[in-house]
Amino acid sequence: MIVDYVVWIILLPLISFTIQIFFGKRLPRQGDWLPTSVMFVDLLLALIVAGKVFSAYDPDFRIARSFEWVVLGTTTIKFGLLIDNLTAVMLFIVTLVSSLVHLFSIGYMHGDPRYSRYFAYLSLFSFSMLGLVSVDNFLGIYMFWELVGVSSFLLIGFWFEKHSASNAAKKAFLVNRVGDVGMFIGILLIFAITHTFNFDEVFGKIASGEFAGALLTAAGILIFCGAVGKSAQFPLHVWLPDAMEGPTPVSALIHAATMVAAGVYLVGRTFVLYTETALLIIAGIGTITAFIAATIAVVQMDIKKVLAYSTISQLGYMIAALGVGGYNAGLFHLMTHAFFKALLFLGAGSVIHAMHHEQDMRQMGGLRHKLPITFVTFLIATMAISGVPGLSGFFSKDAILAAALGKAMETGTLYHYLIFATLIFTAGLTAFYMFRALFLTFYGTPRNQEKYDHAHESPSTMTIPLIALALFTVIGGYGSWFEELIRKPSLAMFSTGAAQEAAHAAAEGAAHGAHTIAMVLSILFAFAGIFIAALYYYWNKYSAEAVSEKFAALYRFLWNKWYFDELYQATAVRGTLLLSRAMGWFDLKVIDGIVNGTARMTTLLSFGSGTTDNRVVDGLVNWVARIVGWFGATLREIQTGKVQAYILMALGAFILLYVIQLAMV
Amino acid sequence: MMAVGLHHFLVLSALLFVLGLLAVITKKNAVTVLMGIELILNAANINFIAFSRYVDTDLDGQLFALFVIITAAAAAAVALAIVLNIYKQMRSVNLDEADTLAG
Amino acid sequence: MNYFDLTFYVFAIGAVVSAGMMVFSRNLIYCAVGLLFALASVAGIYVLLGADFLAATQLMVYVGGIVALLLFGIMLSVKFTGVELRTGTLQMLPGLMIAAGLFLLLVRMVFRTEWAVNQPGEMLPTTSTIGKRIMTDLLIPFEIASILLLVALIGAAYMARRERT
Amino acid sequence: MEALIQALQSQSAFFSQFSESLLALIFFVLFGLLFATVAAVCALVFVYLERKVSAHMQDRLGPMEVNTEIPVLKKIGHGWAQTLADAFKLLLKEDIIPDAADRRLHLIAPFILFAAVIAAFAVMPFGEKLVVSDMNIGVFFVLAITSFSVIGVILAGWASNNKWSLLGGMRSAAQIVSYEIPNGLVVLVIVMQVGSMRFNDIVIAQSGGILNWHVFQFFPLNLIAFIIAFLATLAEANRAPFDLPEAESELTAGFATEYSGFKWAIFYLSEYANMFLIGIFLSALFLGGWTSPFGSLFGGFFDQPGWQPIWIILKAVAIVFLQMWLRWTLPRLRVDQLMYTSWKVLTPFAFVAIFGVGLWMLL
Amino acid sequence: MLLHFAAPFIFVIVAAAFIALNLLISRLLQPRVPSAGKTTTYECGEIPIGSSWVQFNIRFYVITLIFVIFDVEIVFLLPWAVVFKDLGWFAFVEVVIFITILLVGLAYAWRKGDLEWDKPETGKFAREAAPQLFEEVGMETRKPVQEVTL
Repeated sequence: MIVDYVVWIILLPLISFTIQIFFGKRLPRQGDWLPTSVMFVDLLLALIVAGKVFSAYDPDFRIARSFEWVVLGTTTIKFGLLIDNLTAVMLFIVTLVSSLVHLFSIGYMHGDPRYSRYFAYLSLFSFSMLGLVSVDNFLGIYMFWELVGVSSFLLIGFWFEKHSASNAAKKAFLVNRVGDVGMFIGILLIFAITHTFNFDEVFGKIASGEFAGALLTAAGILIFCGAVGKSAQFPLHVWLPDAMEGPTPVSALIHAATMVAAGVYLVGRTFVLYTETALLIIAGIGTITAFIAATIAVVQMDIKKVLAYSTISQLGYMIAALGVGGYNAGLFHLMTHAFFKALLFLGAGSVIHAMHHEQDMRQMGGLRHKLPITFVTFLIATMAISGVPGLSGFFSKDAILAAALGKAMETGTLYHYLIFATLIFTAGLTAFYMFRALFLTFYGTPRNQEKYDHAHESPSTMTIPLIALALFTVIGGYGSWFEELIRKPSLAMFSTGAAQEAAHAAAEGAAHGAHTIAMVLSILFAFAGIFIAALYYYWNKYSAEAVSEKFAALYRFLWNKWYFDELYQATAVRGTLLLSRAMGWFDLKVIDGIVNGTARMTTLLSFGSGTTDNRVVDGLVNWVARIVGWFGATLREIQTGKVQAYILMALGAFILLYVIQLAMV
Repeated sequence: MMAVGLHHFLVLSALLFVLGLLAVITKKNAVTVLMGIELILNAANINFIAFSRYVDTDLDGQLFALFVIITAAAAAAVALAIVLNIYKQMRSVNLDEADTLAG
Repeated sequence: MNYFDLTFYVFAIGAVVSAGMMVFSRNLIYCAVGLLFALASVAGIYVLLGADFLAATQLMVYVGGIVALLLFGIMLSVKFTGVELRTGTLQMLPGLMIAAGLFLLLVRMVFRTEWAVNQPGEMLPTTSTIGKRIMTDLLIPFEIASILLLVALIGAAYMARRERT
Repeated sequence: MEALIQALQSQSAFFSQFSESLLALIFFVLFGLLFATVAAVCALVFVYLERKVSAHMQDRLGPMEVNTEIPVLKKIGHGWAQTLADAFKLLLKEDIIPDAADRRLHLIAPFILFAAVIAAFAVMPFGEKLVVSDMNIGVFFVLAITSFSVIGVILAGWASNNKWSLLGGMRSAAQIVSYEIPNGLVVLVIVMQVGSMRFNDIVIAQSGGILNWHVFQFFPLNLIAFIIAFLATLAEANRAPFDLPEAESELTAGFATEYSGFKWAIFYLSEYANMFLIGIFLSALFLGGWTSPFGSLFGGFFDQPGWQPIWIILKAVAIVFLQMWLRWTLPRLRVDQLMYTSWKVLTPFAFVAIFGVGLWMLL
Repeated sequence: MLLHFAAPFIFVIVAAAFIALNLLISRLLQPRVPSAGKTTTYECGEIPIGSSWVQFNIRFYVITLIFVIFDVEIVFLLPWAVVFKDLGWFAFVEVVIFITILLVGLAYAWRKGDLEWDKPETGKFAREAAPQLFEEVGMETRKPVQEVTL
């Protein structure tokens, strides 16, 4: 029953995508109503599913249904759906944000030459994302993982006439690929050991101790690689800011609320896979990401870039939360963040739309009079992300900080205390840069009078989503249902039933003591951040320029985003070139040099010895030299660019390997 | 000489496969390379059908072979179109000259 | 040696000799003729294996279709100047070595593997079974095949047409 | 054929000492020779017929002079020995192979053409028992084996190294392949109705008189199918009005330009054998094959097995006559009209026939 | 079943032998007096220029290509036609889908003009190549001449 609903939830966007991509242009209004209405139907269905799932009010609620997909000899690969509380929440988030973004896009993308295709892509993305959160196995999640990657690629590069957009799309795709390769190897590793892709079966194998040790850690870290790529974690975070080249609603949907959170979801879904060691790495990566991104966001002038770095930073928070064992906190933040970050992006989109596609905050200012609805909703979201008490962001961020502190107190290691300190400092930074953006955009005097004069409040298709999201931002954090329903999975859950009860009692406990301290500190830092931002940008007591000049080196460092792009350009991109050049040089100088040197030395030596000796040794050496020379020449010849030569070599290598294998057996 | 059985067909298939392969790796002309590929596909089909007769008695092998033939037809059509395009671009269909992509 | 074996050897030798003609001939049309006879002999082999429908398919699609296509392809891609219907060979020696090596490996594999050979039964007409299987188990491949053919048709026609414009 | 052999074996001690396979082999060789000869004789008769038919249609007499001096036969007159004389002439004529031609392929091409036609005769039903090989995929086999003729034509055209030949060969090949599609599609229509590709099954499904013939079933769908099949096979045989490949006024003799002597004769042998083949093929598919048009009328007298070959040959000859009639009635099509007819008229209508018959059968 | 297929195979051999025999007889009977004029490529008496192995119009290829695709389609449909009576509606719908998809290809080729050969342009010479002639005789130029169709 519920499964049928979920199947429809997933399939409907696929159907609308198919119709839209082929016939979209022919439909009335270029077919925008079709994916939009489909998404609202999806939202309705997701609400029904959530209602059915939550009415059970059981943390262990789960429905899994699968069918045999591929039968390979003795191994059967199953494919199916897994619906539990987490899935229900994710379905709700995705359909909510997606439907609102669809609605928003009707206004925002109005008049675009590829209007219909845009909606087709949005549908494709929705399909992939909904599939991603509902499948019950690694292979399925990988497939949908790649599908969201593709739709993200298509949407980032939607305005591919812009060179920066097409480059950004390529960058996003390639950087993600780095993580995905790791993830794929991880999946293969898991399959090689457990012979199954199914989550429950894999976890069962882990619970029973069949799959443990260094390999398990390795598998966990490899899977996490995928999350690093997709959730833009350090060191693969560089693609997300560039991805802002896509249309702003896309940034809201894909690059803020849903797809980038897929990494977090992945870690959450496969949580039992991660050993303590793996979790340490995860926590570290998350914290580093949160901090780095926040520092960069402080100096950005492009409103979308600020939000992008803020997204990275918040994703870092979630990952860090999962890493320190704050499973519930991390996923809770995922949900609240989806609301307020989508709101922020759509708000930014509304501003950008009003400013005629101006994204630079130095050109804005004073817009609160012109865009009242946008301003209010943006303010709510900013307060939420900054951790102002009473809003959803406060609850979730607070839970994360509490989890971090709790973990630190539990283990007592410096490492974990450092994580907590960094996170709480970053919370202050977050408040600072978000309010900086708010003040620069909406307060003060208009810095570009002409654009200011032309600015106007967006149409209702754009403001309604803002209001709806603002509502969820306010109320999203209340109630303890999330904490009670989404419970940290433990290994015991996947072993036999008897052990289950015991496991429940052990979970969650230490965090409570830390809660109060964390809360006080977090409020303190949040208001400090807001206050400082107000000092600089609202009351203008101090000049930001002066500070940036004073700390010019630091400013440049941050302005250049810690030089990550340059670093990668210098290492990864140029490294490949350098490596090949080095190999060429090695071939030319060292090998030839050795050969020449050997030959010369031997000739000298052989001159010293008599003629008989001379001939033998010389002959031998020449032979060696010729062999080596031939080898070098042959190796150089290999790269002919001729397909047939490659086939020949591949076959030769194949035969060689086969013979070697035969010899070994 | 033993009565003709599965092994005979498999060896024949191996022989045709190798000959097709030889055409693929030694011929300069792209069309002949394509012919080699067709021969390779036929060798595979002999295997399929031989297994379908001698090992697995239902018709799975034959159905596989049927789909292989269909795919081969589609592939040949497209490949030849590509070859004709290459010819148009380079005035030659010799594969050893079509190495523009080599660095 | 019964008729079955004799026929097998006739077709097998026919196939291999024609294939050899295809590989070693330098004239493109001769290559095509070699391929033609090789394919026809393979059709004979199919008959010996009880695949009547496939044998006819082989003749119809390969001989009537693909070989004709190849012949047209050859004639459309020869140079205007002079008789350029010859094709050179490259890396013949290593090619032969690799091919021989691969052949030995394959033969070794053929004879080393313990095939679960069943006694072949009587040869029955296959067409109706094939039809039923295509319409039931293999429905999706069947429909996808039509899309494949469509794509091949459009793609190849498009590419071939570019010459005209 | 097995039935015949088994009957012989059980009846006669002489035959029973040989194995069935050997007997079959011998029979096949004999029948092969028979059909090859029949093809030759067919060609002779049809050439004569064509000359006479065309002449009378054009209000002239045609060959009248060549008769023999043999007393009885001399009485027949009407130049009956003309084609015989022509045959001897061709046998005695010098076989000129142009210097520029590719000698081997020049030789192979007529072989391919002729062998394909003769092989197709193996599955043609001349009677319920009188069919050399009652193959269960008979119709499909005919479609498949006749596709060899494309290759033969291309090779003949190419091997001659003559511009007329090559152009004629290419045109002919394009024409044959174009018309093979509607032909194959209408074969589908019949196979759908019968549920078998065996010729005898198809013929038996039409037994019981002229009204049961396929051409009158599912009116008018099968009639359309028959017309499509007739036109398509006509074009595949390169007969007028589809004789562009050898249009004398444009391409001299098409792919056969550089052929002379007996090799040239083989092409004509193949063409007339092919016409006869088409006659039998179409009558088996649409006109009741070897069944009599009278069904059980006349007390089933005409339904006796002895009549079967006579009926089918009569029908085939009627179709051949129709082909000749068209040749001397219609002007030659233009090449663009040729393609138009095949792809834009016959093929769509063939699809219509398939869909229509399918729906009709299901409803 | 093998016997069924043996027949056409033997027929092929017999037919080949028949031709070979006749060719041999013809060879024995015929005169052989080759001469340079006789063995020249025939071009209506002109001396042939260049090889005839020249390039051809791509349309031949496109037509053959479309043929191959539909040939394959027929091959696919034959087994269906054989079992059509047993399977009924379901199979019919499948095949309708199958054919429709391929008809899209045919329609595409149709639309794009792949199925068309060069049409002779009747009156083109009169209209375009010789306007002066028209002027000389005082006729209106550019006036389409009545197309002569057969």
